[in-house]
Amino acid sequence: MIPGIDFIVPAAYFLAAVMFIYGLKAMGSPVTAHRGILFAGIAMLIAVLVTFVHPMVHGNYGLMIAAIAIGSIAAWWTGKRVAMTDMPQMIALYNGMGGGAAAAIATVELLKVIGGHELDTTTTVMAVAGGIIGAIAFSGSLIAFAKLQGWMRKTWRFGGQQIVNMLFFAATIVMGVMIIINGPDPLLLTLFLVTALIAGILITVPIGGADMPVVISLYNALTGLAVGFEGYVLQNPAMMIAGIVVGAAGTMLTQLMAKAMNRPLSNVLFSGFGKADEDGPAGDVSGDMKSIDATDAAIQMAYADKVIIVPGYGMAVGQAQHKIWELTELLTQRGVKVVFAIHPVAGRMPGHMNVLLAEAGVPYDLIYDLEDINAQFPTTDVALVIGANDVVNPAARKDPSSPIFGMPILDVDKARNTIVIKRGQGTGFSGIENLLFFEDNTRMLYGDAQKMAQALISGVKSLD
Amino acid sequence: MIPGIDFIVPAAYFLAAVMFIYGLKAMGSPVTAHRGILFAGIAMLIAVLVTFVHPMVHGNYGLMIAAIAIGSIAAWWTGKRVAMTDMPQMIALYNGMGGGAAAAIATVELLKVIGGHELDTTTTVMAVAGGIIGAIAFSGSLIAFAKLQGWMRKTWRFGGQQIVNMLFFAATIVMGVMIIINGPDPLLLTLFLVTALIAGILITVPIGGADMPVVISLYNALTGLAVGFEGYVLQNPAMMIAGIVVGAAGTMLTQLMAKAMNRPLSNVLFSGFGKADEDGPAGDVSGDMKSIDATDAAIQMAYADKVIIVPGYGMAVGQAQHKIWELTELLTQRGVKVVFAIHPVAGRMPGHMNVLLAEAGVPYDLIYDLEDINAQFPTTDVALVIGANDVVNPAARKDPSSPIFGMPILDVDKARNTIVIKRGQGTGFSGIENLLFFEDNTRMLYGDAQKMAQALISGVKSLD
Amino acid sequence: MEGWVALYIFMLAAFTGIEVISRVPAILHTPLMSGSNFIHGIVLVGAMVILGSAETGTEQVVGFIAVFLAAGNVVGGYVVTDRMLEMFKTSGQKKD
Amino acid sequence: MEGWVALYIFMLAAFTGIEVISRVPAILHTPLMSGSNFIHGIVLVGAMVILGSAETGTEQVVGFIAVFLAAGNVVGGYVVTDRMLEMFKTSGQKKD
Amino acid sequence: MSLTLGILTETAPGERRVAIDPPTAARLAKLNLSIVAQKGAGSAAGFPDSEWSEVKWLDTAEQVAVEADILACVQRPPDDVLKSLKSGSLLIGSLAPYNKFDDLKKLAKQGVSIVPMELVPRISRAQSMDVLSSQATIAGYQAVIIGADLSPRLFPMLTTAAGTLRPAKAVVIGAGVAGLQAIATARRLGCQVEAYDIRAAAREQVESLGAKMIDTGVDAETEGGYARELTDDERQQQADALAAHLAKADVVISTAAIPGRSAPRIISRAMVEDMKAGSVIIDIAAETGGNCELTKAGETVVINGVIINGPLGLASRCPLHASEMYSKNIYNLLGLMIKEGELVVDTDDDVIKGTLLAHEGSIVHEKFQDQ
Amino acid sequence: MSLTLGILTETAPGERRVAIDPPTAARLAKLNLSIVAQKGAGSAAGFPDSEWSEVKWLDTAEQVAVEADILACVQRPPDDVLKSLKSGSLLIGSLAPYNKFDDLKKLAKQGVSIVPMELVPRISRAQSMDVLSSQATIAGYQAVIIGADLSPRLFPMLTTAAGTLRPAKAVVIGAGVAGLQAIATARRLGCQVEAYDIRAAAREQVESLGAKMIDTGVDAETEGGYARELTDDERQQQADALAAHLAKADVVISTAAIPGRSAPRIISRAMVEDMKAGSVIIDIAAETGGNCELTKAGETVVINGVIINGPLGLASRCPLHASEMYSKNIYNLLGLMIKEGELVVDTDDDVIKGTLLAHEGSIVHEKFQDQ
Ligand SMILES: NC(=O)c1ccc[n+]([C@@H]2O[C@H](COP(=O)([O-])OP(=O)(O)OC[C@H]3O[C@@H](n4cnc5c(N)ncnc54)[C@H](OP(=O)(O)O)[C@@H]3O)[C@@H](O)[C@H]2O)c1
Ligand SMILES: NC(=O)c1ccc[n+]([C@@H]2O[C@H](COP(=O)([O-])OP(=O)(O)OC[C@H]3O[C@@H](n4cnc5c(N)ncnc54)[C@H](OP(=O)(O)O)[C@@H]3O)[C@@H](O)[C@H]2O)c1
Ligand SMILES: NC(=O)c1ccc[n+]([C@@H]2O[C@H](COP(=O)([O-])OP(=O)(O)OC[C@H]3O[C@@H](n4cnc5c(N)ncnc54)[C@H](O)[C@@H]3O)[C@@H](O)[C@H]2O)c1
Ligand SMILES: NC(=O)c1ccc[n+]([C@@H]2O[C@H](COP(=O)([O-])OP(=O)(O)OC[C@H]3O[C@@H](n4cnc5c(N)ncnc54)[C@H](O)[C@@H]3O)[C@@H](O)[C@H]2O)c1
Repeated sequence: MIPGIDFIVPAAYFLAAVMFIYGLKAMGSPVTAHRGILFAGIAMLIAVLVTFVHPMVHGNYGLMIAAIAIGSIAAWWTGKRVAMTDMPQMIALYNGMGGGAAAAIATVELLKVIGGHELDTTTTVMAVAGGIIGAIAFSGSLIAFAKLQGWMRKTWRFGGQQIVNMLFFAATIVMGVMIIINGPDPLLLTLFLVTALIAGILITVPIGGADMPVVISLYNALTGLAVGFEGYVLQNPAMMIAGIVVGAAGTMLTQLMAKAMNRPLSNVLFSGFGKADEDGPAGDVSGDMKSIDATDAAIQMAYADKVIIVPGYGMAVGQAQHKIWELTELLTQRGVKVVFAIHPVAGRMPGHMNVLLAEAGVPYDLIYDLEDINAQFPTTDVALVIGANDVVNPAARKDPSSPIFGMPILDVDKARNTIVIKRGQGTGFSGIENLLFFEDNTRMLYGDAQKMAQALISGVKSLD
Repeated sequence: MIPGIDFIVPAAYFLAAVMFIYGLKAMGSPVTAHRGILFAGIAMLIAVLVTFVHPMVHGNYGLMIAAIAIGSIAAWWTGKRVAMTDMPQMIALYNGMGGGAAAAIATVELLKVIGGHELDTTTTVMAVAGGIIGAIAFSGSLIAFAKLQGWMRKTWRFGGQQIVNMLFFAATIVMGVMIIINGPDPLLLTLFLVTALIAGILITVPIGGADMPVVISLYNALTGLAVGFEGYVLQNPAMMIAGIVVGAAGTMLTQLMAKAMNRPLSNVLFSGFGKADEDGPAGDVSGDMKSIDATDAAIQMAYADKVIIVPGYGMAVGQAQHKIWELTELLTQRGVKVVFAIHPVAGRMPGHMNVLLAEAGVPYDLIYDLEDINAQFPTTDVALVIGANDVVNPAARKDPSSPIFGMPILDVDKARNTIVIKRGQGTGFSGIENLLFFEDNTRMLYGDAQKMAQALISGVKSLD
Repeated sequence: MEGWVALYIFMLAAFTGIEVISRVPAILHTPLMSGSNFIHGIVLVGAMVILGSAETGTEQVVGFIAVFLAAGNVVGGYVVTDRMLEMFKTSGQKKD
Repeated sequence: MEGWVALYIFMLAAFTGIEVISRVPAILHTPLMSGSNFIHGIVLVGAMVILGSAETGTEQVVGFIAVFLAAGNVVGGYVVTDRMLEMFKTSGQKKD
Repeated sequence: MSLTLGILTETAPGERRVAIDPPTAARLAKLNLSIVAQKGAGSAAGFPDSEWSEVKWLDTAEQVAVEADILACVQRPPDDVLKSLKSGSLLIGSLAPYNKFDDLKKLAKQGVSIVPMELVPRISRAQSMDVLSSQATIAGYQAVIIGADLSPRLFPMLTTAAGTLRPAKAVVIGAGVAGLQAIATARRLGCQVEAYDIRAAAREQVESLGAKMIDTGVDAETEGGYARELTDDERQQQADALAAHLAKADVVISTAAIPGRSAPRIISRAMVEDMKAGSVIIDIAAETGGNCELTKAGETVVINGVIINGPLGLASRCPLHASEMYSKNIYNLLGLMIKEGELVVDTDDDVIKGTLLAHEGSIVHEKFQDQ
Repeated sequence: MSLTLGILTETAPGERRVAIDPPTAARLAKLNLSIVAQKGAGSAAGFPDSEWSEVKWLDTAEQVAVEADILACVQRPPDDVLKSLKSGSLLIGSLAPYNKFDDLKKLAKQGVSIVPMELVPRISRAQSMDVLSSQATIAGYQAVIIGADLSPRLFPMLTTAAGTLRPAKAVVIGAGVAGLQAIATARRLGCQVEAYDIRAAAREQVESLGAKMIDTGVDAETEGGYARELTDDERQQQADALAAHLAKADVVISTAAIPGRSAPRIISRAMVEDMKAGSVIIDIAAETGGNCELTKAGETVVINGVIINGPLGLASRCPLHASEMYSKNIYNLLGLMIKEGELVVDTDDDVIKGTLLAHEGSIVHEKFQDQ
């Protein structure tokens, strides 16, 4: 028996849902990530194609194809063209579009009610909730996009801003409840949508650029939720599942991201106004120290071709030599070329680093002198500086007034990326500030040398 | 508004389903495992209590309570009394009961059809499928129980056994399909159930005791499936979800267990007849070498109070000293007391082990001599022997004909558990067989010393 | 509930089951088997419904058996699992 | 589909989403955000249904907007994610 | 009457060890032996007479020999002393059985049971009695220390503000007990170590210490773990391969030996001439003739800037630890032969059978019977 | 006309180093300097005359001094040689400025610029010129090697069939450059190392080498990283705490020093008497009087079984590496003062200001101006 439309359509949706979940799962590991998006892409194609023969679709094909074409081409064009560094705002933009679509679906469903169609309460609740959430995600994402794109430099702030935001948000809810209880009318529906949109704008405007990635992630989760709810409205389980999976995953992700920034989510959203711009990791005042967490540092090294490790007195103090060697072995197993660069005066006695590296069992042929290694830094992906300070201070090259001016140093600042492990703001033996720490391509990994080395090990291991 | 029964019952089921999932998840880690069963227990209580007020329940309360009481008390009594080593057969027994219950539900539903009640096709399919699976799980589990309990010593085998099994299985399926297409009649139904039961028996009878745990796990998964299907029949989502979650988790588990035994599942079920009893890890011929995998070994050490590490020449050959020290540090951090015992002639030169342990940075105060440590083995949870052989051979104490008789050895055989890392069946310097490897409490961890040490490290780390 | 929806629920539940169980150390295999054995004891709920709605004698008898068996599954599963996991309880607490 | 069933589906989907995303290294946060952004592009299917079943002009207009927006979500999300994950493709392959 | 054990003051030049150290003497006394010792027996090893307990002190070696049922020594005592041994007594120590065998034969005729510790079989059970092992351990360590002292360079790699000192390259020839210990010690000090041996099994052992094996393609292991003598061809092949490594070496420790024979000549004059000025050769085999053609036993010679040292009595440079180990070896072997205060020589025991040279008036050891 | 650099053959007893080694001479020649050297200047260090290139060989030190614009030496040359130096020339080396200062004053009047390498300030930038550091590195290492050689025991722990040898306990006194290197070397050899210093900052440094710090509760660090002299009370407190640790030590390496003063007395006779027989003290500070009361510079004495060695010229025992490092130090310092083949003494430069003792006929160094 040839399966009919009423089998093919749900079966295709079912398949798509499974593939979405699998794809998302695959995206959670660097090794399978690319396969993941491919899978999800195929799932989407299947779902979209089958929708053309969906029993409820019975016209407007031209419009449909036109809308798809316009949207796709615009998105394709912008998405391909944009610089890698501008990705976050593009995600915001596309996400906003998704939220908008969900809100639009809600609108149509509620319009249908106005037009006399009957909806049960649960469905109405879902439609309204999806509508609010979608609208907020829509306008909020667009603001996020505008800010990151540089179209909106200022972060408007005024006294009582939070109260105003709350009022708008409450008003949206109240109108939503009214729609559910009394049924929608055109004015109420319009007002409802407009208020939701304004709420999205108001919430986003005061948030600083540094916190934007977290906010975008939140809106992403919200869009997912909205899509899930509208999926219920349309009795489309694929939408429900994909939407809610994204909603949950996105919420989780938002929290992880906030945690990676060392800030609670609530702080990002409500109280962190203003501060974020100044000291957030994404602030771009040149000359900031930018910190990194061990997982990211580990991944940077794991996917590097070449890493140079520069040990200093801090490695000795932290007795991190064994862990560092373990890390080296791990990286080497992954095919990364790792060598050690010893500065002549690293540590507190001549040969201090040699003693420690020998203790850890580092073979001599991985250990390089300053003269032999300096030329290699420009072609090095990551220079990992462990508790070294004076011996990597570019002031020796750049600042004639520095007490160490003229001393040969290890040119780690010339590496593509530099990661510096140290406990805090302590200076080295010379007691002077280190220009390296403020370089654009330097990231500070704060913590005890041994603990951080362990964290890097765990990080690299987690990639298998 | 006070929520009515039609809210409370589904809400309670929903809660139970969530708690089941959470509980099962918690059981997947040693740290939270106990919490997991507690959680699942509470969920079960909720679900059972609420069922008394289920809208479809409208009588037979006395019978119900009696049945629950009898079943519970019997299970409680046997479950509490049984020795820890007999647990697997008890699981088989209780699992079989679950499968029987599912089959009984299917029977009643199909009886109702005979009684004139209408069922749609999907529901009938589910009922039949659940019935078959439940019945097979029931009879199969009981056989597994009987075999493990020692009530059924022989493993009946005859030529063409597999074909007969297949025939029975096929007959069950055919009758199932007939029931679906033509509707059940009393004879067909009875035949159907009896054939399914016999199929379960026939499949299980030839499987050896060593493979039983895998088989029990499989029947467990099947019962889950059956319960899930009957859940659909009864339109009870809690049953559906709990059943299918267990079905999926159980299938996964079965595969993991087969993998841990280094045998494909199909081998266990179909072709491995007979062989399993002789060389399987659970075979109880005293004098077998019993292997262990690194994860289990790691857990044994991680949850030990005291571990003594006995290095030998193999540690040197594998250059495993650094990894071993890393493992030691990890265990120590977890609160395990770990020390090293060096035999005077371990290795191939006097002081061989000292040199290596010093290289790895093992502090002297963790290193014990033979005279100082031998008294400690009986109070040691795990003795980890790494590439040592002659120096831990109890033949030196027990076998006057042995060329090493009279040599003092490290009494690792007196430890509660002994894990021996070596690559294969290689003898030591003396070229003689080692009685230690055949002791009851000895487990062989086959592999290169360094690789296995790494695997143990990973194993211990995965517990955090 | 229509079939497709059931399929979705089955799929999601299966996914959840697999995710939940992957990366489990071998030493937990047996306790987990026992724990999931307990969980499918939820069949008791179905058995109770069957018995509670039984009308004919046969239904009552089979329903009674179903409840009896299911109750055994539940209680036995719990007791055995609990006993096996006792060992982890103490160890886990020791660790802190 | 009745509400309870939807709730079950939502619950299981949420569980799946959370399980799938936990233990993800920080460097994948952005690509994953982008990837999940793409996945909720499934809203396009809903938008198409709306437009395809639109009867009034307003419905057509709003439906058109919905499809346009959703298509942008889908294609933009895919392109951006794919570009971000390119880097892992090569690295991942390098490893073998 | 209880057995009497005698301890001599060693008289060989440079010998600082003592056969039994005070703790071992005390343990023997607990086995109901009476101990007599020559005055000052332990002083050179770091055990002044005041540190001993339960010992009867005698003035001369002869007096000790006369009283002793068991006479323990490090090296073979002078003939006068041996002459004083009574029939039925037992002499135990490093008696160099391959050397001046006739003297030992005479002693055997005297009715003295002779137990040359060198003959202890090299099986796992007897390792605790193996003086060759225990003393070679010290020799291997000490050779590296001497090498470090004589070398004009530092051994470890040091990266300093005044330049990077490259790690010394060490070559260890002969990876027996002494050689392995030398490898380990040199590695501790930061050398890059290569080793060389003719036994194939040595490779794994060398690598188990983290050093590299020099491959020359010659294998000459005999049963029992000792090496056999090489053919001329093999010797040439060996020499060529080695020469290349020696030319790069900063320190060479040579330990190659064939039991009962003079040491194999491995390093020729030509090889030395190819070596770097300032490199050092410590030739432990000096005692049996040296592995290096230019070695002068007991001296340090400098040839073409290469410093060649042929130490004698290396173990005596660590007399305290050497005596400690030596005593334990003797104690463990005696333990096999003393049962409840009586000397019981069980010739069925593999270890005793392999070690006992003479008993009850005649040579009983298989290997020596027809000599 | 190009500058001429002179290299002397060292005449101090036991001195085997040379101020400039052949590679450095070659590098200097590339800077357009002509090199004159006394015949045999490098032989003791392992650089026979044949290994040098572009050097003009002269017979006597005086001849070299007469020709030299820059005279490089290891130790202060004899007066005759100094007398031959021409006005405007520069003398560089370890000139012991605190010692017989009048002679240097005379030399300054002669118009010779005096650059005592000991005065190089201890800042990061100048570390490559710091001979105290470079030579102390060698001394610290060598002291442990001597200790190992003299000790009647093995340093590492060895579990053997003939008993377990316990690891040696080492105590290092003074955790400066030499002390730290001694710690590192002793640890390499397997000692259990404790260290002691009065500077509080030393604790972290000691621990950064994996050793333990002995705590006596006395802190006496002055600015610049050197130590000040102690009060009597402090000395007593120190002594009591130390004594306990010394009593358990098998080897003691003492390196405590106060620049320009005689070495602090830290180990008293009483402390030595409490030590174990067979323990060893290597007193690097012997050169400036010794940290131990019983040290005899240049000799090994045994007191109550304790072996006390007061080595002189430790760096000369590794003359090859010592000269290599010494040359680099001189080269780096000269590098600051030679601009395009001309001697340019920029007294604004911190390093030069801190090092230059005399220039253009007068003492210019702050610290020495009023002496
Ligand atoms: N200490 C000394 O001075 C000295 C000197 C000479 C001889 N001996 C003798 O050597 C023996 C020492 O005893 P022992 O217990 O240390 O060693 P052993 O008895 O020689 O046993 C070593 C064991 O390690 C295993 N092994 C080898 N390489 C391995 C690797 N890479 N990974 C894992 N396992 C590996 C081997 O089994 P697989 O092949 O199955 O892996 C072998 O059974 C004694 O008999 C002693 O008398 C000692
Ligand atoms: N080699 C010699 O012979 C010798 C002798 C004497 C002096 N020096 C001088 O010492 C300096 C050596 O340079 P260097 O770069 O090796 O060291 P450094 O400049 O002294 O810097 C060491 C850095 O390590 C960090 N650190 C300390 N403990 C740590 C721990 N446990 N974990 C992580 N980081 C830790 C400190 O920062 P936080 O406090 O923020 O963690 C500090 O900034 C030079 O100036 C040199 O001239 C050398
Ligand atoms: N089982 C035991 O109890 C035990 C105890 C001690 C030693 N042994 C074994 O006996 C072996 C020999 O021990 P040893 O140190 O007393 O031997 P040894 O002192 O007789 O010889 C030292 C080494 O020199 C090597 N050698 C000989 N001729 C050579 C040549 N021409 N070129 C290069 N190398 C040459 C030998 O192979 C040996 O490894 C050891 O490797 C050990 O495995 C066993
Ligand atoms: N920045 C640089 O370039 C540089 C270079 C070399 C040394 N330094 C610093 O200078 C310090 C001293 O170096 P040094 O080795 O030449 O010193 P030193 O030779 O003058 O003294 C050796 C050690 O003895 C200690 N000491 C003095 N009196 C003592 C007493 N009574 N008891 C115990 N210890 C006593 C000193 O504190 C010092 O650590 C070093 O620790 C180092 O940090 C810095």
